[in-house]
Amino acid sequence: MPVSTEKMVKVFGRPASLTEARFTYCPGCHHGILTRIIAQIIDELGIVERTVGIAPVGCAVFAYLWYRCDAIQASHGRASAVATGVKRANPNLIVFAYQGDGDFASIGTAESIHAANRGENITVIFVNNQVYGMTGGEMAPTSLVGQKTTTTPDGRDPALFGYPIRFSEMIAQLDAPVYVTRQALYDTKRIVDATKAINKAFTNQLEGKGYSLVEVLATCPTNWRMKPTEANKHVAEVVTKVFPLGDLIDRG
Amino acid sequence: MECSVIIAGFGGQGVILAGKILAQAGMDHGLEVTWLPSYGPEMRGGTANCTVVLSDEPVGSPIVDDPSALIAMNLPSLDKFESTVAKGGTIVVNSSLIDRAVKRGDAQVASLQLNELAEKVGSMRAINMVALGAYVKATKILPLDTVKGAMARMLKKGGKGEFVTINEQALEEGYNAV
Amino acid sequence: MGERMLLRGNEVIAEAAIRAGCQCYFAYPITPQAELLEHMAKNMPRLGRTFIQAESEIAAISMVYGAASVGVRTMTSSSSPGISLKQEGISYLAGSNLPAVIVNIVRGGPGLGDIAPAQCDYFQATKGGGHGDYHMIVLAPSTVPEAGELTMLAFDLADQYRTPVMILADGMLGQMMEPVELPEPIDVASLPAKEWATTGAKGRDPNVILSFDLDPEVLKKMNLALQKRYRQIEAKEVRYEEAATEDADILIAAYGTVARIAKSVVRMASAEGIKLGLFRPITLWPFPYQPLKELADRVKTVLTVEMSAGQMWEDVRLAVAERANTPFYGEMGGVVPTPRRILSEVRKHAS
Amino acid sequence: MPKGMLIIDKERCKGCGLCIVACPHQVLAFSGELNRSGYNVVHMERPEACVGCGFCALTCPDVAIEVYRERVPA
Repeated sequence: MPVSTEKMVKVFGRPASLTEARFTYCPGCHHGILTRIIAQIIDELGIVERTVGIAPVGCAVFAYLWYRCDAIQASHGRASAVATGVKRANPNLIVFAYQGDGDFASIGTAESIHAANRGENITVIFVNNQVYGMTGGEMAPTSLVGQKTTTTPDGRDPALFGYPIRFSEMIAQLDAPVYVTRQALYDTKRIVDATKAINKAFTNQLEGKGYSLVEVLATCPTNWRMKPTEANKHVAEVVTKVFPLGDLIDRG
Repeated sequence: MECSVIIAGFGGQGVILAGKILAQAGMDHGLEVTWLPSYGPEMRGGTANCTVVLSDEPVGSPIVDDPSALIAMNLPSLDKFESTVAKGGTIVVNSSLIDRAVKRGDAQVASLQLNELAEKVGSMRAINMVALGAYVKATKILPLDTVKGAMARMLKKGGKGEFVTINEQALEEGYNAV
Repeated sequence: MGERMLLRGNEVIAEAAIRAGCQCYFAYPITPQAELLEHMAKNMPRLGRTFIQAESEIAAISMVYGAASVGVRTMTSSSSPGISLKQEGISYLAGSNLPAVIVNIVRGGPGLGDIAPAQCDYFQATKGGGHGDYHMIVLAPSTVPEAGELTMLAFDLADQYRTPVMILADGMLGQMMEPVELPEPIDVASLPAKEWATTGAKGRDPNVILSFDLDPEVLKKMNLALQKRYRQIEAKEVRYEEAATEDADILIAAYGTVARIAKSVVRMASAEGIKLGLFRPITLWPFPYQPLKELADRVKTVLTVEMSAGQMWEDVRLAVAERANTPFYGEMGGVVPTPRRILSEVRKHAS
Repeated sequence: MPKGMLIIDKERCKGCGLCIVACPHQVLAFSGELNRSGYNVVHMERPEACVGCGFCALTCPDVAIEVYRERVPA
């Protein structure tokens, strides 16, 4: 039954900017899709030789393993500050910080907001999956009301733990950022949209326009205790009600 | 030879700047110097003081147990530092604001109405230079011209060159009052 | 050497950093080091270099981490409570083999403490204030000119050993003014290239800056490499000063501001016929154990004087190891020991 | 419609099944074959239906799918 590819043309392959290393993410985890998208855009823009990626602490702690560009592993929450240091020290570099919700929107709150407020000419990818994946499924700043996590076993009670924080909306209140958007990856249309958004976020930096933030609603099938397909549905039907998709600001 | 002076007063009397000018003048004269301020909230409205040490060899301690001189611009300053002055030392007292006599019998005292002398020159802000002029005369520590030169350079560097003349007059006023 | 100028310790450290080629400076305001920040704010942008008043100490040290990764000379400065916040980043710098200079203008502690000069951060600086098995080189200037010289040296040592280096001074040294001849600026272009820096993977494999490996055996190797470098630093970089030690019966062991105050005490003691010498560590890490040990064989007493409850005293006793008496005199909370107070302590041990 | 073809890297596949759902032509299914990591890997159950749209590859979190498409004469 094997069909020969001789008469065929490759229309989709592994981005050149990805290494051969296998992702350490769980089955169905959106981190993998996002990692591939970023590598693809680094390819498309031809910037792998001048890109520096900042890896966070969390499930994406190994992010430096996936890309064929230089990389720095930052301490928890400080990726935007580290990115600031890199970009200011060498403005020719294309710098992206890849941060989870705990990293970006909890422990790194100050670093995240102030890098945006200074309008640092960097690209920040903010992965919002409403849970702390690496440490075992604890509550994230973005966990939904009622969401069961290992630290909210009866569901997140706003009276005790507050509400899911819409961090991108906070960033969008600032004067400096150029582009703030919320995207998702639960179907191919959203993946295509997210790819365009991330392309824009990198292009803004290449053109010296300033700070771009792409929040990506992602799944955590393992800690949500859902099948990957159910997790996608959950994002589409539940999570997007709390975190609406679309551009929050686009001053590019 | 090692001389030290504590210049003390309240914030706004320019004691920190007076000390800087003295230290600069000492350096210009070829001496080793240290200038040590009180700092922080003290400088913002409360009392302020600085210690200047002038020496012909490298200065060890920038803090002194028994300064060879004190310039007391107000009463709390005299109360705080009078007892520390070395035997035979010099105390310049601003009698405009200090209504008591110096208790020490073993010090050389120059009691001057510094506020009135500053007003005579035409600027209360120059009170620190009046005091410094008096101190220079009482101790003969440096030539007055060296102090004037240091003052002029420091003010010009700080973008306040227009006040050089009035401060020269203030230095002279204090100098001549002793 | 240039013109002799009257400058504050804080200004001299800042200016020396500029002349050492510091390309990026990040800090958060705190007394008593504000003049350092202000000097950088004024001068770095004029030179086309980076100054950022960061949102916090943690952000500042993280920015240092980023700039150091790119291979430029970079610095942050603070005072005690701020340095506590920087410990996360300092540990990361050490673990990631990154050169950087950190200035601590120490004030009274613990907690909020006060803003007066103190030496209570000796443990934190020399014993590893952050997490993990690491050291940083700690340089303790005693005068304003030396603060400048050691700041220049700090950048060189940081680059040479790929390690964070701390300038440990105190509020008095930061605030006081002394005549200084500032060193000539170095030629940054002449510095050796940093092949490991994340400058873009052009024509080479990617460089990665990290302090992380989940495999204990690999992380052990990373640690062993660090330890090997620390042994080299201990062998080559010990610095100290002796004064009047030739025929001394008593030695004061003191560093920084206290050591310069002690120099006055040496003169005062000599006038009383007390044979007093001074041993001043310039590198607090690596601590000059060996030279102090040798001196301890020749004196009866090594009196440690510190503005702390006896932090360096522990290292002094390790070095002296029962060869001599090791009394201690310390002040805390920002109280500065005056020459007379130190002299009265010396007299207790002179008879 | 052009004919498509997929090359699935079995060892990268974690059997999450997102590609199965993403495929508009029901080409993919679990094969029942376990890879070295123990995942039930996806294969082309109906290869003849593949048009090389690439939706599966876009969705694959492990970049395990290469997509080929028949050359359409210009």
